[in-house]
Amino acid sequence: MTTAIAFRQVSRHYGTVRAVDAVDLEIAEGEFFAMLGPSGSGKTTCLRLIAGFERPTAGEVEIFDKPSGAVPPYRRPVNTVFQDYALFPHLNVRDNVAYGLMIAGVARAERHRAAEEALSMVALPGYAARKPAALSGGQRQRVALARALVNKPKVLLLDEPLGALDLKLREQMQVELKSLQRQLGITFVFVTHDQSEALSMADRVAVFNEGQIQQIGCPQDIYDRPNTPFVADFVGSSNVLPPEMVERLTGKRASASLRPEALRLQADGYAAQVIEKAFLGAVTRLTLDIDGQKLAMLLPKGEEVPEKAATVHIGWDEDALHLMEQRDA
Amino acid sequence: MTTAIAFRQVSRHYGTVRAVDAVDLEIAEGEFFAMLGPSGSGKTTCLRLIAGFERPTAGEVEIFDKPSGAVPPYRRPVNTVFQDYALFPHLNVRDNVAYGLMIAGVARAERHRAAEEALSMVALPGYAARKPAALSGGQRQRVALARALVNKPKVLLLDEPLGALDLKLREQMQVELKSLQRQLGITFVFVTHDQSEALSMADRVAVFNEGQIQQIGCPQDIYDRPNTPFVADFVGSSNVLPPEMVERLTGKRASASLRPEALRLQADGYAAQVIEKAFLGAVTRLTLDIDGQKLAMLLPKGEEVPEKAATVHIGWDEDALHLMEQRDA
Amino acid sequence: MHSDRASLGLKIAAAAGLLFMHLPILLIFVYAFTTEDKSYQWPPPGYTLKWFSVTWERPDVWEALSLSLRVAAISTVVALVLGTLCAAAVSRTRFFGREAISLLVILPIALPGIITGISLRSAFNLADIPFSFWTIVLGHATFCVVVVYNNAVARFRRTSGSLVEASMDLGANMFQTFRHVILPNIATALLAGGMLAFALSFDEVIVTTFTAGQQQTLPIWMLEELVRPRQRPVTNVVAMVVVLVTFLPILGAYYLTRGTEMVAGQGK
Amino acid sequence: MPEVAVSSPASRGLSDRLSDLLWSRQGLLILLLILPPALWLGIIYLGALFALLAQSFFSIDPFSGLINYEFTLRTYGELFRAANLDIIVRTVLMAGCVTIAAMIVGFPVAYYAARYARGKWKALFYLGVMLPLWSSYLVKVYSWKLILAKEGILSWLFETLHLSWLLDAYLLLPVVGGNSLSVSWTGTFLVFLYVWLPFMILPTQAALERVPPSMLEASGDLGARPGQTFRHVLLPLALPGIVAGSIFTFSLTLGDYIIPQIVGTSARMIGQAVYQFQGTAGNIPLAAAFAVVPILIMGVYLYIAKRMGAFNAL
Amino acid sequence: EMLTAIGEGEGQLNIVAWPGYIERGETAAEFDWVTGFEEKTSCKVNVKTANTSDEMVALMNEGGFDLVTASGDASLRMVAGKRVQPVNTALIPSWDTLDDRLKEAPWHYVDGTHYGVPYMWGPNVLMYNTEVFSDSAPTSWNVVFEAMNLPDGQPNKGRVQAYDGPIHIADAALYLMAHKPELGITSPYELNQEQYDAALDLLREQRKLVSRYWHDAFIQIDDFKNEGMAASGSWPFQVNLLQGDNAPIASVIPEEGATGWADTTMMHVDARNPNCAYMWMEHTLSSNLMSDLSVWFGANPAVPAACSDGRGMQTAEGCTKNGFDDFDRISFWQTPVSQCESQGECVPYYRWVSDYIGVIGGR
Ligand SMILES: Nc1ncnc2c1ncn2[C@@H]1O[C@H](COP(=O)(O)OP(=O)(O)OP(=O)(O)O)[C@@H](O)[C@H]1O
Ligand SMILES: Nc1ncnc2c1ncn2[C@@H]1O[C@H](COP(=O)(O)OP(=O)(O)OP(=O)(O)O)[C@@H](O)[C@H]1O
Ligand SMILES: [Mg+2]
Ligand SMILES: [Mg+2]
Repeated sequence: MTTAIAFRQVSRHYGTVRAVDAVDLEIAEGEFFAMLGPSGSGKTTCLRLIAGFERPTAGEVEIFDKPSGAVPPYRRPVNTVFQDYALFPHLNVRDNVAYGLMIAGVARAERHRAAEEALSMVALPGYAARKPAALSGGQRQRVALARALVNKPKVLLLDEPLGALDLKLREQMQVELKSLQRQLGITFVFVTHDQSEALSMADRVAVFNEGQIQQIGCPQDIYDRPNTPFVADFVGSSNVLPPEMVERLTGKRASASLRPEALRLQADGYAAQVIEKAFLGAVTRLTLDIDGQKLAMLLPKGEEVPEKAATVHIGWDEDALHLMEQRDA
Repeated sequence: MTTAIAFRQVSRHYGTVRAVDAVDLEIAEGEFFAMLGPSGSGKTTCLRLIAGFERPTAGEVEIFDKPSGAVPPYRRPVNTVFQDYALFPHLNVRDNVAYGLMIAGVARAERHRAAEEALSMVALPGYAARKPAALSGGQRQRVALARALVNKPKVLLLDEPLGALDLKLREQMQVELKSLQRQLGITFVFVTHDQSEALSMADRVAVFNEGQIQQIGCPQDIYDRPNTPFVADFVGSSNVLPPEMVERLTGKRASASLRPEALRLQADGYAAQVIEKAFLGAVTRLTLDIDGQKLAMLLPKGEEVPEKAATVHIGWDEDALHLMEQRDA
Repeated sequence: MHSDRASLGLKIAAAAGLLFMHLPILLIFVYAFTTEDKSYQWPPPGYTLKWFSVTWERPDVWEALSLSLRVAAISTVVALVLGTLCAAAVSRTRFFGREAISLLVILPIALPGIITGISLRSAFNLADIPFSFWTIVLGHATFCVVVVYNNAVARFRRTSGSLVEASMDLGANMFQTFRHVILPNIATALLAGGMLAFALSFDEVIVTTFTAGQQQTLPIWMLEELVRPRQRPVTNVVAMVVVLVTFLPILGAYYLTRGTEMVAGQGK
Repeated sequence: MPEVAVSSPASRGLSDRLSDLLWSRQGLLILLLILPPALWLGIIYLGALFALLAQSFFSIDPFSGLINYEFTLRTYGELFRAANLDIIVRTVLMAGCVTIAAMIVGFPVAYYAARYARGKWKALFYLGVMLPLWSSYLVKVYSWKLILAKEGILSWLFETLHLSWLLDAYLLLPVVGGNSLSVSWTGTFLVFLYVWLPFMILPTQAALERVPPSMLEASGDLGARPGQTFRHVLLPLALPGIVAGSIFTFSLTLGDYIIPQIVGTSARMIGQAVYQFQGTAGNIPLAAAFAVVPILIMGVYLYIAKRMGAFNAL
Repeated sequence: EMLTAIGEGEGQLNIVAWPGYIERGETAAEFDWVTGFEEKTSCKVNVKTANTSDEMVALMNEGGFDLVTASGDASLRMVAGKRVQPVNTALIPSWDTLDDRLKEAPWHYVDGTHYGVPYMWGPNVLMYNTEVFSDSAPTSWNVVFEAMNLPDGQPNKGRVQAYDGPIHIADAALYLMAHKPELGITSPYELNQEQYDAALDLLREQRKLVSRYWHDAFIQIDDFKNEGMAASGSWPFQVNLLQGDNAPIASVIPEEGATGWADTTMMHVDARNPNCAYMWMEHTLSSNLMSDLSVWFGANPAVPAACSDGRGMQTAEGCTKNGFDDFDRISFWQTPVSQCESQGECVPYYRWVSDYIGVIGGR
């Protein structure tokens, strides 16, 4: 397995701001890799380091095992789908898509054909003559995608490409992106702050916080076995139990994560008070108070929903309680 | 029960665009009312009609049973939390919040006190002296809320107030808004395109499409008993079965909705092929093909996840299949 | 790419451009100190400070300066009012003739000044209006409107319309909204526009020649003075003092407008 | 909770009532807003312009110099005399050259200021462009006369550098050369360029600042070398600003009569012709007819500029 | 309408004048003939200078002035255009002291009516750089009309100037009168088409020599200092100023003779300050003005006594030097008209205007 992208102790500091801090990372060729993290955690900066818009202040970014230090962006086998799309407003959709080919010197007819093809790949045939201003957000996003894809890059970088879309369109695009990636076999590096997006699409996920990677792993691992309270909390809003409480329950002194959906009503369980409930469609979310500790619980559809302020009894499977190493979040 | 807001056959057309089209609507005093719909469906226009920034081209908007035709915005007992917050950039947080009181001629000391109070209500004490530019998105949103609340309006209009926040913050604000509304007893009219937000927060929901209301009802009704395929599809991405298929299954010829979470693996069920699967954390979403019809299915955590391309057998409870009146979506 | 360094060629070209713009100004400064007063001789035969006191004591300088200041001040005020009104109307609505209005505003500066000047002069003649302070102001305000308009319209476009709505929503009527929201938000744009308008008016010769009659604004005085020199360095002293005196306001306006650009930009 | 009635009949202030009126009649509001500027520009300015143009259809009594108020096209006939056509062609050529040169000289300054200068440097560039704008036009022009004169600073400089032969060789060139720079077309051109340069830089810089950096990154990302990015992305996006600047440089050159009078070959330009016919010759009809020329030229220019979206970048 | 008695002064007086004509000691303290007048009459004098006759006519057409010092090429136009009013000579006590050669000169005396008071006259001299001509004065206008090497061995191309006004065509005609008698020119202001074309041809040749036409006296002074000019038609005024600055400059009236100007103070039909205007006209004749101005400007007074009676700085030799005795060698500026005396049909002035612009433009 070839390594497409590797970070070797890469840092990017702006003055005292450590946007990216001593990151080690390997992304395999053909992988769908997601970078997940809250706003300002350094995800975009990582992408920009790969694309070559920024240079590391320390460490080395390798692209296909070659140090990339002195390689300018226009000579990297990497294309980017920008967060704000960055479509050229003065060119129509076709010329936007064909831009990279024009730069590469491809003949007009040839590159128009390739552009049409890319456009139909993203389900936008017939939009070729429009200017970007006349497109909706979702359409622009797809043009940006086509513009990157048409160059057949070895690595495609996507910076929160679905951030501006509404849920419905987002889900649809998620499916499309995923199947496109499989079909083309291109390495995708995908930045998002939406955990469900990262989990559902990626082969592997890196969770960022404050310029550092908290955990890298497959979605299941990240979700079920978070390394740190930060990951537990950020990915899927797990309940994080404080060490004191865990000590009482298990005897071991460590933080632990407990998924809201792992909780269930259980007559012989711990007593808890319902302080809030919210109907979410497929499930109802209860906020419980158990000895002063707030816990979220998801009640599947079909179960009877307790009244507010009622006392319920809850329990969970032994192995649902996941102990974490102690680390600052 | 007093009617706070009523739309009587209200239309707002822009040239040939029917932004709002013959809408009838009643919102009770003290209600938490959500307007849900895709982009461009006329939600914002409805709010603006209530606030008085737009005038109906036909029909009448009544506010507390009085026609509002000639009443300018500044004389309506209604305040708005804008989608982009619309904080005054030249005023600090305190003066932003106290703006309405200043206009009303409240003395300086008095209005500063009220502003501080409102700020602590939205958990932002100590931010009074900052300019809006120095706040994060979530903080701005809360200032906008405080600015509206401090005037003690009878009706508070909120236009996608949580749209720009990330998931974590959004969930937190949902809970806060909801409890604030209860506490103050103000009528909330809340616009969103996020169905889970509408369902979890509102007493009643109106689903908009192309300027018209498709369905009004409590969240459970909307979710479980959608009137139209549009509602079924838009609210919670229900599977919509075409009339032919429903006829085969039940004998009746009508579209029907079938919730993804209502599907379950069942050895004697219908055979279906897995064409896509996505790990969503708490559940795994399968996309199935059953006789050429795509169905989404949510597999709860714990069940074994079938491989891609495997054949599975599925079934559902009789009453999960909800027949709908035929109407264009 | 903005973090990249500029190429050497660009740096040289930019520096050369700036230098080109400033060497002649330095020359003006140098000649304010020359001892030779009949003609300019390079290099100056000697240096003296006496022209500053000479200038100080010349009543015609003060008269011209005062006229220019008054004309520029009044023209700027008129331009501020008209330009703001126009920008407000154009940016708020799509009404019939909107295009025509924005063209009309641009016209006085897009057409050569001599045409504005001659038109106004012949119109004054036809209408039997004698030349006066006000005829100068009339001409100046006409071409100053566009500067204010451009600044204001850009700011209006950036200040989201929802601010006005928010204000009305919070109970402020139209006038209160203007006073408390619109004005503070466009103030710096108006300041910048006003400064440019003032500068434009203060240095105008071409239109003024036609609308001034017998009065001398500072530039007209300079023209007269340069062509028929009595004490040539005096004009240089005046020019230099004007540059130096305006240095701080320009810098101030720059920092003012720059700071608020960011604040105004937050309205997305 | 203060009880706010939906429509309170309570007595309100005048401003409140006026505000209500304006709110309920948005058309009235717009009318009130637009009326003063429309009156000023529409009546005073356009009125004056038309009054002038109308005079181009009169003629002048050749002996007494008084205007003969009868409709005639004779004045236009005169406009098309070869000598006058020369003036027009000469001026338009000069305006075109000055505009193009201003683009070339001004662009690097604007580009550097917009893209690279930060903090103090940015302020410096701003001052660097604004100060020349604020220093007296006339004094600047005169200082150029000193620079360009035969016994002026430039000659002195060339002489000090032992390069006089270079200057002399240049002055021997036809058209652009002459007895000295200050009586040559080169001199006129240089002074025009100098005086109008800030008017090109300011809008160009503003337009460049509006180009989002991500556009340039996107282009580089798609394989374009910096030069290609400049050609295919930056230039087209900054074009409205450049065109806006060119409106100034072109129009200002077209109408100026002071510079060619002080520095140049004595051959007339449009501004001088208008000035001379109007002022010294008192031939207002011919001056008016001459004035039509720049109006037409600028009309076409503005039309093109508008199509390129330059008005928003002024 | 003509004033019959002089009343109280109106307090001010607006005059359009040639540059250098009305001095109040600003340029040189000793040359002041305004302050005394203002003190005596309380009429404050405002001067608007005009650089060409055309400009004067235009200013007077526009109005707002009381008096103008009009040259012969402007005066008749203003009379014909009814811009100026007849003058009651009886109200000017010093009228009789006027030079007889000027009293009824055709440029202000029309159909038996006086339209002004003669002011000052002088030749358009040939000014030259004494270093270039090594102190041997040029004898002919050919140094500015024909390509040649000047005594310093350098060509005259680029080193000569010509007047930037259509009236300069007359200078060319005057030159032709001497050098191409076959054209039959009798007056340089009355040219038929053929004569006119010949003059224009000469001027087109001259265009190749002239790098810049002079238009403003002070700019010409600058040019002689900074641009290395060798010769040009000029006014004694510039000569005096340049000599005052110790520049190597001298002037001469060449063998062909010279054009010249004879100016008249004329009064606007709508003069708002007629009393002050009459007082000024008397002042021009009776005060130090004529004498000092003739020194200052290098011109000749309209009152011969001013040359010698010591009322100002002028002396008899000074007048002689200024060409007081050359009156007959000077062709005074007149406005060319189509019905001319010497021949049936002449090219009128408005053609001169546009054609001269063409010549300067290289056509
Ligand atoms: N050019 C810069 N100068 C200074 N600080 C910067 C710069 N670019 C980024 N930063 C800082 O680096 C940190 C990481 O920024 P980055 O854009 O990588 O975050 P992100 O994870 O992409 O966030 P988001 O989800 O909001 O896009 C932030 O604190 C940011 O303020
Ligand atoms: N001023 C206007 N002129 C013309 N059309 C308008 C105007 N305002 C709104 N519309 C149109 O009216 C329709 C409804 O707009 P509205 O803003 O109410 O949608 P929305 O439901 O709020 O959408 P979103 O979720 O995107 O905010 C859209 O098609 C919009 O383009
Ligand atoms: Mg980012
Ligand atoms: Mg909306």
